[in-house]
Amino acid sequence: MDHLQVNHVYQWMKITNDKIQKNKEVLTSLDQAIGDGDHGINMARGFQEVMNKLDAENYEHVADMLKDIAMTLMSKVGGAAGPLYGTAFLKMSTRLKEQDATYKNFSQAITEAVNGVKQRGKAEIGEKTMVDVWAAVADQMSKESHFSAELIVNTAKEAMESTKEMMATKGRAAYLKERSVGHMDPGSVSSFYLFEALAEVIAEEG
Amino acid sequence: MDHLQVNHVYQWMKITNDKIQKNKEVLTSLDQAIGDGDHGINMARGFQEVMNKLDAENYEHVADMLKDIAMTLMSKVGGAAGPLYGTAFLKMSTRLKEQDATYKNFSQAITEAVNGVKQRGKAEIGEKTMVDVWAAVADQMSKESHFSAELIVNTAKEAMESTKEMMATKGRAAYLKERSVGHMDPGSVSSFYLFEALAEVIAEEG
Amino acid sequence: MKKIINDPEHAVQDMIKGLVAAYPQQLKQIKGTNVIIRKEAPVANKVGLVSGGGSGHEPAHAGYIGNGMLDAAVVGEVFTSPTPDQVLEAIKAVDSGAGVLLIIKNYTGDVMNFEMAAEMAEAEGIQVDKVIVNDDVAVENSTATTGRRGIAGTVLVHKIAGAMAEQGASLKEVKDIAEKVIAGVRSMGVATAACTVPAAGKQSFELAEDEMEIGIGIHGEPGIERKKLTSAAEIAQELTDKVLADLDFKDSEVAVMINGLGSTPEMELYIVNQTVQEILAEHEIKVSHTFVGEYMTALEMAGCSVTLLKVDKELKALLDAHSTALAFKM
Amino acid sequence: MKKIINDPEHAVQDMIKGLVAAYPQQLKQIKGTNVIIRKEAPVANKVGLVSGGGSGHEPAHAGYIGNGMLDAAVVGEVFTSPTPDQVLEAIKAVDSGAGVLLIIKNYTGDVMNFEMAAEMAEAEGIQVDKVIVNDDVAVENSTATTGRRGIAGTVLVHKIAGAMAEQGASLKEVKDIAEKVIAGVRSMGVATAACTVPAAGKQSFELAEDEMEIGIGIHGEPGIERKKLTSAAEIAQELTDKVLADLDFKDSEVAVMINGLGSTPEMELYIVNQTVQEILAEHEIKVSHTFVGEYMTALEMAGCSVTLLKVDKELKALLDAHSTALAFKM
Ligand SMILES: Nc1ncnc2c1ncn2[C@@H]1O[C@H](COP(=O)(O)OP(=O)(O)O)[C@@H](O)[C@H]1O
Ligand SMILES: Nc1ncnc2c1ncn2[C@@H]1O[C@H](COP(=O)(O)OP(=O)(O)O)[C@@H](O)[C@H]1O
Ligand SMILES: [Mg+2]
Ligand SMILES: [Mg+2]
Ligand SMILES: [Mg+2]
Ligand SMILES: [Mg+2]
Repeated sequence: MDHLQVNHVYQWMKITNDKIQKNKEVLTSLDQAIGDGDHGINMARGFQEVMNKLDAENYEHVADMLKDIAMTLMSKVGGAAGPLYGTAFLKMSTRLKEQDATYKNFSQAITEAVNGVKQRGKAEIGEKTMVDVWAAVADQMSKESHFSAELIVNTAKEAMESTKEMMATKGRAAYLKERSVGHMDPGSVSSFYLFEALAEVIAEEG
Repeated sequence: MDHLQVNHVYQWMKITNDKIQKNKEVLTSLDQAIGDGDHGINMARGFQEVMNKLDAENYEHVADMLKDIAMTLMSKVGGAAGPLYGTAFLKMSTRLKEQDATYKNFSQAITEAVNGVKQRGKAEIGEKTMVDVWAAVADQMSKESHFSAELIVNTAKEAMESTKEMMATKGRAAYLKERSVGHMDPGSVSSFYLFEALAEVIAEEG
Repeated sequence: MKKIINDPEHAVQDMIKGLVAAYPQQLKQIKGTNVIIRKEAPVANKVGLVSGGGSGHEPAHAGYIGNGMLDAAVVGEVFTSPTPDQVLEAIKAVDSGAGVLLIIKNYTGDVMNFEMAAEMAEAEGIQVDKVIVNDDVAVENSTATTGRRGIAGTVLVHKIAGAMAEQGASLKEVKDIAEKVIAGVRSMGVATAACTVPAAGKQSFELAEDEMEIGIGIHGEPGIERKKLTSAAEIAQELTDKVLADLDFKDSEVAVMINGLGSTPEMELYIVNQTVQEILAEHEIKVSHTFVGEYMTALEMAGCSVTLLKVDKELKALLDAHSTALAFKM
Repeated sequence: MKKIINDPEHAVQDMIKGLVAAYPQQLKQIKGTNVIIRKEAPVANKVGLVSGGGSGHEPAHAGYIGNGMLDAAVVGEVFTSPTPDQVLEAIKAVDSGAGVLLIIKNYTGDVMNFEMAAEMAEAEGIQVDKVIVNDDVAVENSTATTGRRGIAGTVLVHKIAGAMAEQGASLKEVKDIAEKVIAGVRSMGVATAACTVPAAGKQSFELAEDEMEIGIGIHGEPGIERKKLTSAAEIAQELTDKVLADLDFKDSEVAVMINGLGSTPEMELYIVNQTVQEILAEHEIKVSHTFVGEYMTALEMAGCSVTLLKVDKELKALLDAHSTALAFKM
């Protein structure tokens, strides 16, 4: 695969949604441990709405699709995850506006997404948030020159798992301080599903 | 024993109180099954206050003692049991006013108590209330001519147990209708303790 | 049992202290009693209104003391009617000479204790009358039995009789309006979890994870039927149907009260209200007032009750009248 | 999970319908949104006040809509901040041209969503400002972290800013008074039992029969310390001490709020209040107002919070000002 097309993004979202619906309870339990227990519910609602939107529309450009995904997440997820995921996709859309989603462009779009999320959430790497997964993937992708399913999924997985031993200083888990250690960050886990889904699309295309 | 004296009544109340304190939870559970679960608490509070009162005063006449017992129960028990037990003792006191508590007088006092309770609670025999125990004892006593521990305790016990298969039509248990069947009436059980205590006083005296 | 209390034996007294400490401008405790009265009682030339009963129903009954509602609340032990001497203290404290009305819920204990107090007060030359509230359609009203219980509908009796008394009505007039409310008010409740009386230390009854108790009272006593838990809409339908079947509300206007029993979130009460309003609309019954909240609780019992009151112009005006009662400000 | 609901997915929408059906004279839902506004909004020449957040905190926030308090409440999913488009609808609906103040509780989600809405509203030419309430002393306020959370103290911000706005103050004045309240208000809570988010279907956390969670939030998130359950007096002492340690209340007058989290009976809240008042008296801190009840809940969580607000003449008068809000009538 040398660039992401509309049908790839559609598949990406479809697989992500499937994973999130299937793991709704996992995300909820993780958020109950260190947050307020709504992350699974919020993400499941939001990505279902994304699929409803994508199924109802026809897209020519990846950027348009990403923008609708962003707006849907922004207006349907709520909580902390809504604006953050929304911002991520909005930044990707902006970067890919009137561009093909070549590896380079897409990789830069992910980097833009990370910057957007960091800015919106005022969080840095190592604070036990979804930033940890997104930043790791962005960093890894920026070092490569072609889509690699394996690299993406491994990087995301490792980053997700690394949040387990971190102490949260941002988001709701921050109130728990030391007690947040020992549980993976729910937003990092949902972000992992997203990148795992991306990797599956890439793998499928070969 | 040919008549009840002040020290007998004191012992009667003391043993009753001991039994009630010991069986507070039994009464509470019975009242939870078909009422609101406070009978044990109410009776335990009331009879403790009776003992406090009796220990603080000196009595020459049984009637004065019974009156103080009545007033204490009336002002400390509350609920349905308070006015009913209070009325019972008040009627006994009135009947024994300026009289010795000979068997005959005492037996008539119990009958007066039953009438008072029936009137106050507008209840008849067979409605699954304490009336069932009091009326059975009064009836039995009126047929005899001397104090018999055994007869009193057996009559009270049988009457108490008979309430198990009755359907309540008075008091809180009446709301349960058929569902009240199968549980003994709490007020009948506390009344049984009272008569059991009386029997013990009689037996002790020989 | 998990309670934020000190000693179960003193829970009621601690509560009273904390209550009066919170609202010293409005409430006063009669020293040495469990009677709470309106700060300015007795109010000159006004009929005094006394209610009360066991505690554990908060905000009932002290929350209804205020200008336009009650003058005194007699607080018994948890779920236990207060004793006659306490009720008598309340009567004496609120009587301005215009007489006193006792608002009693129909339970053997309450009726007996309040009636004995009334007799004592009359012996002291105070004019006393009483009304007995029996709005609970879950239990039958037959002469052979104790009759229906008084539950949440009692609050509407407080409100309307209180407004009438505040306007300077006579004891007879206040009693008559209270009787009018009692004649037109019906309620029915459901519980999804029981409560624990502090001194008892264990739950009044047990419900399985998928069960509810229909026709529940407000003292942790069992209801009339145990069933599988259904949806809010089905519950609302069942309760409302029972209420509508008991009295002819056809073509009348009604006031609605959705009362939470203790631990049911307000969210759920509003969800129930949604269906109740739909049902009333279907029956072409116009709603003049709706009150959703915790008005007559049973400690931390979970569940709710639905109350309907037939209202006319007179009752609507009295419902709307000014009230400073903590739990029923209008 | 035992809930009186229909479908967990529609619980919030059902609630809103039931709420607006109950109080149609006072409240209005903006069609197609989860925004509830004051019936007469926008009020001419008045600064509009918008609050909100996740639902499950009832009576917050719609219960604070009314003359003298809020103009709009934006209702999110249970414990989930509402989205920017919803907040924007609220801003637009209440702006009379005098500007709009957003009252936000300090949670990442709320702050982000409300701020995004503010940016959008400004882009549409509406004057918008915001305050962020962070009264919970259980969590630290440091620049490296998210800072303290907003809990029950928020209600006092609504009340005082609402009274100020009703008097015709400018957006800056309303914001300044809100900031003054925020600077002087501190809270701390405890839970004895967790709650269950309807769509999650299981309890947020589990506490043993003899445990409590100190420093609890209002979203079923765990607190800061798990302990053996103590007496009401000890709990009151612990919470009040923490609040007093965080801010200098010495020689000031304070308003007190004892807030129930959902299923704790009012009886227990008053018992807690008793000790809180004693502690304040010991510290020679005079109490101007006390509010005991359910003001900011977490569904059926059991527990309570203690809030103290430093008040002066200005704040006392604003606290006393008329309010028609359902859950804060004055
Ligand atoms: N300031 C932040 N920056 C980046 N990510 C954050 C921030 N705060 C929270 N998150 C992410 O959001 C997730 C929680 O999302 P969610 O549960 O949906 O929202 P809420 O915390 O409002 O309930 C966290 O697990 C974390 O990954
Ligand atoms: N009308 C009545 N007549 C006679 N006894 C009654 C009547 N009502 C109740 N009782 C007795 O009182 C007992 C209940 O007492 P208690 O639990 O203390 O009062 P309450 O029912 O008010 O909670 C019943 O078990 C019954 O024996
Ligand atoms: Mg969350
Ligand atoms: Mg009882
Ligand atoms: Mg009782
Ligand atoms: Mg949340």
